[in-house]
Formats: sequence, structure tokens, C-alpha cells
Amino acid sequence: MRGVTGAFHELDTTVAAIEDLKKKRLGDVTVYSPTIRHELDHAIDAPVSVVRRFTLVGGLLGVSFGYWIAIWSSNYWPLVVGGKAFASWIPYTIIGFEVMVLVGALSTVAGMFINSRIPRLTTTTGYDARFSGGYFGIFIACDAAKADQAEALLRQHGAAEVRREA
Amino acid sequence: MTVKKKWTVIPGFLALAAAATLLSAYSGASSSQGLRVEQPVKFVHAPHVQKAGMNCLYCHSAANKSPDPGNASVATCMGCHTLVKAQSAEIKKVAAYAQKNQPIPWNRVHKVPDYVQFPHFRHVNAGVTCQSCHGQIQNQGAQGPDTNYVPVQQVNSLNMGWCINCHVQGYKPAEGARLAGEKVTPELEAMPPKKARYDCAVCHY
Amino acid sequence: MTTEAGTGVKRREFLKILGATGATTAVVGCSSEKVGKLIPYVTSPDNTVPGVSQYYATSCRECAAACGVLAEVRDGRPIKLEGNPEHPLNRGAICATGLAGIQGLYNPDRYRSPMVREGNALKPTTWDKAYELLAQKLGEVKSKGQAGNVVFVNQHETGTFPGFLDQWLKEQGMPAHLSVDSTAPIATIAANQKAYGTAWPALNFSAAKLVVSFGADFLDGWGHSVPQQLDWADARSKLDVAPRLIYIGARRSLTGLNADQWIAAKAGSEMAICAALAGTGSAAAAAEAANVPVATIEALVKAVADAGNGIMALCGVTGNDAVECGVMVAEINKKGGAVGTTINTAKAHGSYTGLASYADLAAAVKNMDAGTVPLAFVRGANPAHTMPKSAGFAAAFAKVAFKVSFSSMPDETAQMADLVLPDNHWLESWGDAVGENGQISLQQPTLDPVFDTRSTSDVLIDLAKKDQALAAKYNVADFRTWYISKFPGGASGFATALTKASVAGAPLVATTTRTLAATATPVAEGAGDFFVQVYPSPTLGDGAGANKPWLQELPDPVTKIAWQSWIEVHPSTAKKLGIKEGAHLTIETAAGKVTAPAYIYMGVRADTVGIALGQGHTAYGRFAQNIGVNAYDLVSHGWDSAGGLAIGSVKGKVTVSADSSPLVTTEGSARQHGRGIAQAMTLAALLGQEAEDEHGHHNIPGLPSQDFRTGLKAPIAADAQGEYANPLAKDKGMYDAGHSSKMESRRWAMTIDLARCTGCSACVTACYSENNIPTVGAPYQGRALSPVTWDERPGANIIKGREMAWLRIERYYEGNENTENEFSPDFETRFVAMMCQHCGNAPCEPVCPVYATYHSPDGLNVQVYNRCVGTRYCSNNCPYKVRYFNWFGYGEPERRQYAWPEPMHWGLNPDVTVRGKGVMEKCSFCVQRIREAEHRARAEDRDLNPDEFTVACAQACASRAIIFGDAADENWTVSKLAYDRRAYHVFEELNAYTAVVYLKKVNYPAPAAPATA
Amino acid sequence: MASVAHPVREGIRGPNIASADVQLPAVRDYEQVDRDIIATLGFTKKWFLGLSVAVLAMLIGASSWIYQIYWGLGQAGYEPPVMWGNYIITFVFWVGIGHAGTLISAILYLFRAGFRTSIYRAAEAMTVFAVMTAGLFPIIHIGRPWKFFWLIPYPNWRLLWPNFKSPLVWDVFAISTYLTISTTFLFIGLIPDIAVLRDKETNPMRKRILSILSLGWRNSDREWRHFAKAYLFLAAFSTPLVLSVHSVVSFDFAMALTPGWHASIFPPYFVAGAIFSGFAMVWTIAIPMRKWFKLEHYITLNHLDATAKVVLFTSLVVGSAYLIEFFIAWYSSVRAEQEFFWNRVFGQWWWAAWTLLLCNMAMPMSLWSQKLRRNPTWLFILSLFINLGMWFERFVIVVPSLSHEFEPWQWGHYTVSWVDMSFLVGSFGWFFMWFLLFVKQLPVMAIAELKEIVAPRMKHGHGHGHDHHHAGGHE
Repeated sequence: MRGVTGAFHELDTTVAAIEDLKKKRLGDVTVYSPTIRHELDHAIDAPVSVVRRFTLVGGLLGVSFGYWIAIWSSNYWPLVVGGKAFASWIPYTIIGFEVMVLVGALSTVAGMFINSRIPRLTTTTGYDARFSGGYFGIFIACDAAKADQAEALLRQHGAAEVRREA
Repeated sequence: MTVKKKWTVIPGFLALAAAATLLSAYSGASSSQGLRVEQPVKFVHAPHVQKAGMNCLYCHSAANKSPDPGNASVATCMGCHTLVKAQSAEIKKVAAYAQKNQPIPWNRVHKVPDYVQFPHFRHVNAGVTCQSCHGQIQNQGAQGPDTNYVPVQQVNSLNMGWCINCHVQGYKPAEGARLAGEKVTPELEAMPPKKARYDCAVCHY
Repeated sequence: MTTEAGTGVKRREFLKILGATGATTAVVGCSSEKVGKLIPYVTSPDNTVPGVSQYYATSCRECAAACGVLAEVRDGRPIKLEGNPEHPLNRGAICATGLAGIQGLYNPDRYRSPMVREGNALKPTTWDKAYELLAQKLGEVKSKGQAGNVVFVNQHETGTFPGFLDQWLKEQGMPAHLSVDSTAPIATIAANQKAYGTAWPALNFSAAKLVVSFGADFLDGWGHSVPQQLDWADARSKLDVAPRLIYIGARRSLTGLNADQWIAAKAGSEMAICAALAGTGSAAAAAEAANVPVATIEALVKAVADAGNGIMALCGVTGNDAVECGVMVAEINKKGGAVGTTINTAKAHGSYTGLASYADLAAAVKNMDAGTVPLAFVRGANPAHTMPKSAGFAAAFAKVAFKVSFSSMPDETAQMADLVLPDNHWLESWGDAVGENGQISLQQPTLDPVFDTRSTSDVLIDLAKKDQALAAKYNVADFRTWYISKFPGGASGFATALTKASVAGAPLVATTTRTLAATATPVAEGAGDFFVQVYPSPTLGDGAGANKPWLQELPDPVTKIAWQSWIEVHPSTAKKLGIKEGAHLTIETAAGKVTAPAYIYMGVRADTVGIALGQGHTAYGRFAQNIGVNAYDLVSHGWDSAGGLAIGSVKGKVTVSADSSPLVTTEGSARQHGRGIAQAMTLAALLGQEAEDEHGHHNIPGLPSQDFRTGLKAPIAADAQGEYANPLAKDKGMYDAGHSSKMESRRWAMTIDLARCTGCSACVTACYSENNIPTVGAPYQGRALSPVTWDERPGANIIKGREMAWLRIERYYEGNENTENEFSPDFETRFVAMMCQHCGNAPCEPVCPVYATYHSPDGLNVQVYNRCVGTRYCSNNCPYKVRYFNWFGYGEPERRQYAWPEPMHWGLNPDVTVRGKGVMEKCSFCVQRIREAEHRARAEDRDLNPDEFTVACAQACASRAIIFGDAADENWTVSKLAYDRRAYHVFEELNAYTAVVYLKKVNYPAPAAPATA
Repeated sequence: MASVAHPVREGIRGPNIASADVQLPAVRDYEQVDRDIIATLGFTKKWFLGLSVAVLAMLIGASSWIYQIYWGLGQAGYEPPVMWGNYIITFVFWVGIGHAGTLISAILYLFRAGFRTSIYRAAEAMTVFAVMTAGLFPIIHIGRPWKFFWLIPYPNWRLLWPNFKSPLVWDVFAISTYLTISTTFLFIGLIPDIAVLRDKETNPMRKRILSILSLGWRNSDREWRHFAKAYLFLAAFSTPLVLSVHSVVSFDFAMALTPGWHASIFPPYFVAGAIFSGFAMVWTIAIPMRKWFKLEHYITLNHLDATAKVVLFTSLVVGSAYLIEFFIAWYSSVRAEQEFFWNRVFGQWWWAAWTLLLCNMAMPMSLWSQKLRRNPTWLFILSLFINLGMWFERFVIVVPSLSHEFEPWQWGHYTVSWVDMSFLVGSFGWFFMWFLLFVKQLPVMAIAELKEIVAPRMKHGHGHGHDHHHAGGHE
């Protein structure tokens, strides 16, 4: 994928650049940052993550499986213990709860992986090792034509370095 | 695209694992099913049952009155075999034991663990045919002791699920008769399956 | 070891234990990980079916009483002894000693062949060589004309053999044998002969209003404990007209603990009390002598007078004047006119005919010491252990030129012998025994000899055959053929007699009778400020039982101590001398001294210390050797006018040592802390004359709606399902009343009558025998104290509380809280048998993660060993603490803790799984017997008959305190008893709906004294 | 600003900063964070020494396990009726310790407690390893460990399933869930940090491994967006999980009718105790770490002060629970209960009971003084005492209750054996082995999250403006 990468050393300049780029509509913008900064989130203002749906579905599946396995297995071979009902739902709530947490949490993670496309072991264009350290990065996916424009814009916003990705 | 393919492997693998578990769980795979042990004397059931037409109880005399089916004493063997086939190599072995006044150290094939109480007579008296558990025992060794001899073999898993299955679903007389090679009468077909207790303390104490 | 072909399928050989199976096939659990052998008969014995028990009627020879027993034989091996219900003497009951006969038979330390002395060691030899040697010695003795000086000491027994033996000896020109029994109450026998003209009149408790026992432990060892216990319990169960029991003595024995009143009379003061009762002496004098309040004696005198011909006075005193005392006690009965009512002289017992006294034995020892004895035989008896050191037996015996022992165990005496001709165990030999006069019961072998042993009667015949002079007379194959030839009715008569428990008749050769009389050689009372009470152990007797782990492991019914010797001191004495429990005390008497840990017991006088016989063996096998001390060392060599050893009147010094050792006891707290485990009520309360007492109904306040109804909730579904079960559950499986298995229609339950229970503990041993319970106290069974050292103290595991007894007898005291400050005899003892209560709402069940324990439809709390993973949560949650865990591989032959060293494992019950290490076990209500009965009924195509069978403990119980059955069927006895006026459940406030119902003990306070229930 | 170039010397009597507000004044910029944290990863002699000691201890435990399986549980000190002993005590002890981590990373995260940022990674790792340790003990404890899998529901030819009514099965579910979730939580948090290591790594082999572990993390806005959401929901799940796990463990006791166990107060009481002991263990680990790894200006006295407040609070909760137990026993007028509790403090077990009261109730009261709250040495010493006290708390719950139950005839004693002790030693060895391996392979502090509270470079505008309302927040 071709495009332009810009490395910034300051947060505020990065933010400015992002906002400007979004106005210009030069292409899809990917922002790299060593950590989460709300300033960046505001600038990008992306839709709310869909991970929460995974969580909900996982949780519901978990709790119903938890109850089901407990109730089904105790009716499958009915053995009386302590004069209690074969399937006594009160204690089974614990099973339900634990399985809910287990499946819910794991599906949350799965949701995160799927949505943020990890694990990904192939190299990505536009990424630079500094972006996990002290630098912020902006990658604009665009063709050669728009590339000059993008490069100029990044430099104007004071990018420490600008690189063409071919 | 290739990446996508890669990840589709994972659910596939999981499915495979699950299948394997279930298979090992419900097949007799984990039991001593198919166990086959060489015996000190190459005994053959077929001639005794089919040619001589002997009843199982002739040798396993306690099967219908004791938890322990019992096994023919050497004297019982020699009862006939002093005359019958006295010259055969295998019979000579038996005779030798009789001479030394020693029992024949048969190797045990069908064995439930010691914590399982299996009263043979309850089953025999309920009409369960020997073949229902021991397979086509009456044909064992039909080929004779010399050429491609097949010793007695455990055909069923004899594991707990296998026992319980019959206790819960019930023993089907017609099925048993069919296995025993007896003729299946309509009455038998009509008979309801004989269910049995499946309380743990019926077999485990 | 002889692996004799023909004894049939060796079920034992391939009954591998759970643990091993579990271990080797971790995942599979069911597989032939090791191909077992399938050993058929060589020739099938007729009338036996492999895997089905046969019962042979024979006679128990563990003591002189000779009860009738049935030996359960499976595949050619006796696996359990049971009382013979048809035998007039024991009527189906049996004692712990009798039950342990099996372990005598299969004892791993038995001589496995004849032994001959080479240097200082006994070496195995063959029977032919042994015969040759003995025949030659006999020849020498006779040729030298010394036959008259030969001594033959035999364990006292009745029947034909003693006469047969004397006849044989006579033919050899030898004097009649000495029939010795160191635990026989010789003085009492002599006194009985003097007073009633018979050795042992029947004691008719049901006719008694008052029983006064002068140290006679008639429930445990004195006379014939089993029949006496049967009659006593029956008498007591007639609650309102039951006899009161007053026990007089310096120490409360088991009988003493069962007494309603204990008069703690000083040792040797019995005569004075008798005098007061006979009117020849004053109450004051008696009180003075006995060191008890005058009022007590006066009350006693009055009570005896009131009892009239309902009086039964018994004397078990031993001491210099024991015989005279016995006679005076008999006078009390005569005075009351009780002879013929409570003392039944018409129905006398012949078990003491021909008994030789201690004095007779002493005389023989004297001759040995003089060196005039060329040849001595010892059979059964073990004088080297059961005679006081001061008798000098060992030294004297050593001087005998040639010593022959017939002992089958390497006991102290046999170890000194030059030739050992091991006798068969009584379960391996033919014979007979005298019961009540005019009755004999036959004794037959139940298996081929386990080892290369021969019964002495056969040996005598063989020897005679080697002698030309006699060969003609003994022209028979063996004793059996000889016996049959002489038996009235010959072979056929014999055959019919064999099937009967007991037949009219007499020994085929009359027993030489002896009169028990000797010139008394009084024992000097000796210095010291303590009376020393030496008494035969209820479990080990004089030590004969010490080689049987069941008896070693069985806690002494009084002190609850096992695998150990102990010295009893009163709490007040202990406080005075600063004795802590377990501190080592040394008793020193004129005769000698012993050291043992202290047991603080409020059942001895403050001026008395008690110690039991039985331990202190220097030989006699792995289970007996080097355990405890031999209390005979305290006893002086002297006898009363009947020639009985004067054990009673010894005084001694007691010194406390700094070091101590823990008591091997199963006792936690001997007090109930108001928890209503063993409940009691006074007779008055029972008759409604006074209000219900302490544990009336709520010992813990609760809602009336939560109260537990008496008896059992029936039908069983109500229990199994509990209150809170979901009635809408679709499939209730076998818990459904309509289910085809019909299990749900039964409710197995048990009642235990505390008014009958005497605490004798026979049920405990019966349980060990029936359920393959491992003994854990043997010195080799301990745990590792460090990577290299092991705990080899006897009973090490029991000190750790790891005994495995599924059924235990708890002994709780009531009253007498302040006894460490001042002596007081007024305390009550309650015995309660505690085993799994098979709760309907069992606390142990829901906590098990794998359903290894659950409630079966027929009302059992089932423990599935092979499902158990050993979390032990069930035990934590069991209020009754009746679950036991296999801490070691007691059932695994390859572990050092193995409980059944070859061939002891032959005695295991093949119907019960041998538990491996790491699993929980507990009382199963003998589920194997329930199933067997169901199988039988099914095979005969019928339903179970009421009281058709019972569990092992109930079967053995000589006081018939335990009743088992189906509470859902009103035709079973148990279902009636469960609703008895006295019924209660232990910890009923815990709402467990137990299936075991206890019936309150009934107390009979002295008419004057206030109720002490 | 130059003054903060080197670690600040904070006065013993520092300002009493609110826990939510704890900041890192001494940390200048992102590069410094990377430098300081990565600096902790170098191997040292001391570390190798510590590791070998831990491994040795672990081997002692392992060998005694083999020994015990061969002979049977009799080699342990069990003394019926005390059927549970050292193993269950140690199990509960480690599970308790395993609570601080997730509490800090999840609950404090939801509460936006600023001081969590620099300690939560270490605490989480500690949690995972503590639960790994705890999880072994139920297996060690049972009579037939090779049958342990029967507690897990799986289809089998026996057609048998575990008994879901049994608290022990609840345990299996609770503990395994907790282990899984806290491991996941730890790993998710680690992903961006591993990415940092990856990008700084020069050795190609290690770089390869790290890039696999980092799952190709790129710090892109999309990744961060989903990461933040996932992290939030994991925290939301872990919060009730933390509370449930020790409640379930407490059910092992509370569900039984044994006097001294059968109490409805157990769940909250156990959870408080767990947090209490967890924080103590955090001190035991963090205080030396802070010194050896020169992290004083990441784990500041303010941080310790804040944790000390938590410890003080939980100590009060636990203390009142003890007292309430006695009150209820008296109030119930159930004789068995009353006698048991009397026996606990004045009977045969007085020494154990008083040890725990001293360590868990009395000594933490010292934390009322800010002077001591800000004294690392004292906190370290105190943490050791609290660990001891909490072990004895479990001892007092398990042993005296069982030894003094309903049935007086079966009252007994208990003494541990050398086998028990070697398992205790082994458990510490096992725990520290893992922890030591961890601290040298992976960052002991959350680099990415530290960067959140460190001021980013700005071209214009305020230099070190920390936006407090967002401290530690991901949105």
C-alpha cells in the first residue's frame, strides 16, 4: 500500500495535523501513538468500538451454558445428595456466573483481536519503531498525486520526519 | 486472503479435538476391549458346543447359582478326554496336569475390577444369553487348535457405560436370542426390554 | 507355605485391591492391567459352589466355655466366624475373642512345620524326623523308668481329648496331664463346689431383683461371658422389673461400669461386708474395713433383705482368702433362698471339669526345678508368660532334659522347647466340647491345615503306632476315625450329630476329675501404700490374644486403650502425686516391678492402682512382641486354699518418672458436654412418675416446627428426597415410588438399645471381620518421622487418631465432675455404639464433588470407594465423625503398612472391596449382606422375609442391643422399635434424619438416693 | 524543571496527597520511561542467586510430593477428625494473595485510582503466580491426585458428571476462571509494552520472539480504540470475579455445618482478608524491587502511602469480622458454637489465635501514623507479619474448628509433619521462581500506561500540564 508517513515529536502538532488532514480528505489516516491520548481520540473521533457486542453475546452464552450443564447433568443421572433437589438452581448460580465471566471475558478479547486485526505478523507500511517510543506517527494512504500534498501538509505542521511509502 | 485461511485452521483444530475426546469417551477405546491372551492349553469352545452340543453350564456349572461362574475342573475335562481325542497334543497337556494333580492355570480374559460386584447368576437367571456379553464364544476356535488358532477374546468393552447402558435401556430378549443364534420367536420380539437397577451400590461395595 | 491344590479357586489371590487398580490404570479405571490367573479345581468337591459361602457348625475353643460357632467358608477358606443360633449356650452371639479365632488360624507367625532345637535356635524339620526323635526320647524315658516323672501341661479344655490324652499317658506309664487355665476363677469354682455342689451353676438373671457382685466381672471374662451377657441383657430389658446391680470392689470393671451403684470397698474387705450381710458382723465394722460410709452398707443390707429370693450375690474375689469369701457370698444367696431361683444348680455347666489349679502347676514346676523331670510336654498353655516370675518357671523348665511343645505359635514356652510339634488350629481339627452338663458340641475342621501342622490327637496316635506294645490298640488312621468308631451310633450317628449345634452326650473318654484344694500358701501383702489390682485384660485375657491384631486394636472396653499397657490411677491421686496422663509410673511390689504410662481413671479407689494382664510378650509373633509390660511380674507366687493364684492381695509402691508417652487411646472427651449423644432416663420417668430428664427434647432451642419426630420418617422417599426436593423433577429415577427396581420401597434402618448395651465391643471386631477393615496399630505400620526414620511405636497410627473402626463404642461419664479433688464413687457410665447414621439428609453427601457418597433409594448412605478421590470434605461435614480415611496403603501388599500379611489375607471377605490408599470408607450397613439376601430372595423368586438376615454387628451382639432391618415394612422388628417410648436420634437438631434410632438407657437409682440419671 | 532530572528526595512528612492523585513528578518524558523500565531487565548475579534458591525450594516441594503420592497422605500431619490441614490452609493463603493483583488492576482502574498505574503490573504478575501456586494445593491435598480430573465436567464412558452442588466443584470453576481471566488481563496489558521491547530490541532472535508475543501490535489508533474498550470490559468482568472467587473459597467452609465454619459472614470476611494479605504481599515484592531496580521515582512514597491506607482499611474490616464471629457465637446460644470459640482463644489453640489477632488487628494500627505509612522499611517488616498472620488466620479457621466439633468423643489435635513443611517451602519456591523469571523477561511496570500520566511533549502551550481528570483513564 502506498502513502506518506510523518513522525511527530509533539502531541499538539500531531493533533493539528490530523484535524487538517481530515478536512483535506487526502486518504485514510492512521495515527500511531506510544500511548492513549484523549487529544488524539478527540481529533480522530472514531465510532465507538464494537467490542462491547462481543462481550454481551459471550456473557449471555456463558451464563446459559453454565446453568444448562449443571441442570442437565444432575437430571441425566439423578442421585439424591443431602435430601436436596436433583437440580437446585441456587447453587448452580455460581456455576452460571463463573462460566459467564469466563466466556464473556474471552469473547471480549476475541472481539478486540478481530476488530484490531491482531495477531498480525506481516509488516505494516507506514509503521516506525519510534512510534512505540517517544514519537507520534501519521500515515496517509494515498496515491502519488496526493502524496506531495500530504507531505507538504505534514511538514507544515512540523513533522520531525516525513517518508514516502512505496 | 491467505491470512484468513490460516485462522480458519483454529476452529477446525478445536472441532477435531472435541471429536477425539468424544470418541475416546464413548467407544470402548479406553477399555481392554479386544483383549486376547494365549492360554496354557489351546482350548476350543466350538467343538464342545457345536459338535458335542454341550451346555455352557456343563463346565461353568455355577453360572446360574453363584456370582462366580466357575470353570471346569481338570477331572471334568479328563472325564471325557481319557477317551476322546486322547492323543491330541493339547489334550496331552491337560492329561499332564491331571497326572500332576495340578489345576490348569488359565489366563483370565473377561475381568471386571475388584470393586465391581458382578453376580453372574442374576444375569443368567434373568435370561441374559452368554453371547450378550461374551460375544460369539460358541464359535471360538472353530478353526481348531492348530491352524490359525484364535484364543478367547473380550469382544465388549465391559466398561461402566456399557453395563449401565443395558441396565437403563433394558435387555432385549430378542436381541440376546439373535446373538445366541437361537431362533427369534414373535413372543421374544414382543417381550419388553428387561430393565435393571442402576444404583451405584448395586455393583460397588 | 503350602499352596495345596484342591482347596479350590484362590479368590483371594486375584482379588487385587482398589488402590492398585486405581493407581495402575489412572485414566481407564476398568481394565485388566495385569492378567489374573483363573485357577479351577483339580477335582470339584461335591456340594460346594464356587463363590458361594458354606457354613460349618463347630465349637469355639478360644476359652473353656466352648460356644457353638458357624464358620463361613468361601471357596475352601473360612472367612468369618459367627455364633451358632441353635447352640443353647451362646444362641448366635459371639465375643471378640471368638471372632478373632480367624486371625489365629491365618496368623503369619505360626510355625509352618515341626521345629527341632539345634544349638540355641529352632530349625524346621520333617514330621518323620520329629517322630523318630520323640519316639527315641520316649523310649529312653521309659527304659530309664522315669515315665512317672513326665509332665504334660495342657491348656484347659473339655471334651474327649483330655480323657484320651490321660489314657495315652497312662499307657506310656505317665501321670495324668495338668489342665491349666490361668484366667479361670479357681477360687469361685471351689467355693461353688463347696456351697452348691457344682462347679458352675447357671445364673438366672431374669429371676433376680438385685445382683450384688463382689468383683465378679460376669459381663466380661468371669465365667462364661457370652451366655451371662445374653441373660443379663434380657433381664435388664424387662425395664420395670429389671434387676438392679451393685458392684463391690476397689476397681470398676466393665461389669462395674454397668452397675447402678458402685461400693468402692477396699481390697480384701469383702469378707467384712459379707459378714454384715450374713448378720454375723456389724455394718459399722464392715464400713470401717471397706472404708465406705456406714449408710452405704446399711442401705446394702436393707436392699439385700428386700430382694428376698431375688438376690444374686456373685464373688469374683482373688486373694489369700478368696475361697472362704466365695463361700460366704454363697451363704447370702442361700440365706435369701435364692438357690433354685437366681442360682440354678440344676442347669450347671461342665466347662471346668478336670481343671488343674495353679498350685498343681507350681508343684510340677518344683519337680522340674529339682531336675527330676526327664520329659515335659506343653500344649496350648504358655506358663513362661502366664506365671509370676517368682514362680521361677523359666529356670525350672530349662532344667527339663527334653522339652516338647505342641504350640502352633512361637510363644515364650515354645521358644524354650527342644522339639515343637505344631498343633492344628481348632478350625483345622476334629474334636468335641462339653457344654451344659450332658451336652456336647462337635468340632470339625473347616479347611485343610494352612501350614504343615498336625493335630496333637493324631500325633499321639502316630506315636503310639510306632510302639509295638501299643500299635494294636491304636489301629486307626487318625483321631477322627477313632472318634467315629467310638461315637454312639457310629458313622451315621456322627454324621447327624455334625449337623447339630449341640447334642446330648458325654465325652467318649471320661475326663479325670480333680478337686480344687491345696494347702493355702498366703501371699505377704507386702509394703507400699497402694493396693495393686492386677486383672485379666477383657480383650487379650492373660496374653493368649495378644498375637491377633483385631484384639490388640480393639480398645479396652473400660479404658479405651489399645496396643499398650497402662496403669490406672484415680484423678485425686494423680493430682496429689502430680501425675499427668501418660506419665510413666513404676509399680514395685514384693514380687517385682513394671513401668507403664498412667491412665487417669475415676473407677479405681484413691488408694488403688490397676493394671491389666495380657501384654509384655517377649515372643509370640510380630503383633505381640515387645508391646507393653507383663503384669504377672507384680504378682507373688502364692495361692489360696483352692490352689488359685492369689492375684488379689498385693500392695506396692508407686513412683512417678519424668518421662511420659502418649496413650494409645480412641477417647477424645469422656464427657458429653450436654450434647445428648448417650441419653438416659430414670425408671420413674419411663413409668411417667416424674418428668423427663436433661435431654428431654430440646437440648438446643429451635422452632417446634423443626422438631424431629420420633422414629423414622417413612416412606423412604420423604427422607431421600428431603423436604426441599423438587416434586416436579421429571425423572426421579429409582427414587420414584413406582420405579421397577423397587429399591425405593425399602428403608434400611437400625435401632440401638442403650438399656441393653454393655459396651463389651464384640460388635466392633465383628465389623472388622465382615468388612475387611485394616488394623493400623502394629509397630511396623507407622509413618515416617523424617526422610529416614519411622515411627515404630505400637499404635502409632492410633495416637494420630487414624484407627479405622467403622463402628466404635463411646464411653461417656455422667456426674462426678469434681473427682480430682476428692474421691467419689457416684458416677454413671453410658456406652453408645456410634457408626454411620445413614442420614436421610446427610451433610456428607452434597459436599462430595464427585458423587462418591450419596443417598440410595433404599435408604443407605452409600460410599463408592472407586469413585472417591479423597477430598475428605465429607468427613469434615459429618457431625458424627464416622468416616475413616485410608492414610496409607493398608490394603496394598507392597506397602509396609499392609494390614494382612500372608496368609492373613486369606481371611478377607471377598464380597467387600479392600480399600486402597487415599479413599474414604465408613459403615455400609453391611450392604453386601443386603444384596446377598436380595439375590437369594430373587433366586427363590420371593420377597425378603422380615428379619431374614442381619448385619455383622447385630449378629454378634451378645446383649441384642443392635437391631437392623427395613423400617418401611412394619413386619420387621426394627420398624416397631423405632417408635419406642425411649427412641431418640443423636443431634436431631441438625435435621439430618438419621436412620439409626437410639433407645434411651434406663437408670435405676437406689430407692433412697436421688436420681443420678 | 531541571530539579526533577534526578530522583526527588521526598520528605518523610510529605504532603498528604489523595490516592486518586498520585503523580510521577520525577519522570520527564516518554524516552525516560522506556529507558528506566527497560533498564530493569538486565540479568544480575543477585538475580541468579535468588532464582537458584527459589528453584531449590521448589524441588524440595516437588520431591516430597512424589514421596507422598507413593506412601499416601499418612505422611502429612493429618490427625482425624482434622481431615484438612496445612494444604488447604496454604491453598487459601495463596488464593488470598492472588487477589491484590486483579483488585488493583480492575477495581482501582474503574475507580480511577492514580496510584495503581505504577504497581499494577507487578501485582498482576504476582496474582497469576499466586493462583498458579494455590491451584496446586487442592490436588496435593486429595487422597488420589491421579483422579483429580473427575472434578472437571467432561463426557466420559462412566456417564458420570461432577456434583455441581459441591463447593469444591464451585472452587474448580472459580479458580480456573480466575486464573484464565487474570492471565488474559496480564497479557492484554503487556501487548503494547512487548511492542516497545520489540522495537528497542537489536538481537534478531529475541526480536522475532518479541514480535510474535506482541502479536504485531502497531500502536495504531484502531488498535488503541478496541484495546481501551476491551480493557474496560475485562476490568468490569474481573471486578465481580475478584469478589466472587474468595467468596466461593469461603463457601468451602461456610457451607459446612462445622462449628466455626457455618457462618454467613465468611464471604465478605474472606474477601477483605484476601485484599489485606494481597496488598501485604505487594509490599513484600514491590518495596525491595523499588530499591534494587531503582524505581523510587515510579513507586513513590505517595504510592506506598496510598496502599497503606487500603491495608489499614481492610485490616479494620477483617478485625471487626473476627469480633463479630465471637459475638454471634455467644448470641446464637448454640452450645457447640460457644464451646468452640472459647476453645479457639483460650483452649488448646490460643497461641495460633493470638498470633493472628496480633499480626492482623494490632500491628496494622500503626498505619494511622503517616510517618510510618511513608516508611518503606516499616511497611516491609509489617508486610511479613501480615503474611504470617494471614496464614495463621486460615490455620485458626481450619484446624481448631475440625478438632473441636459436635462429637466430643472425637475431639482431637493436629501437628504438621516434615512433609507438610516441605510443601510450604516448595510453594514459596515455586511462586518466586516464576516471579523472578518474569521480572527479567518482561517490564515490571506498564510502560504504555505510565506514558499516559507522563506529560507529552508540546510545541506551544503548557509544559507539564497533567490533565488530572484523565489520569489513568483510557478514554
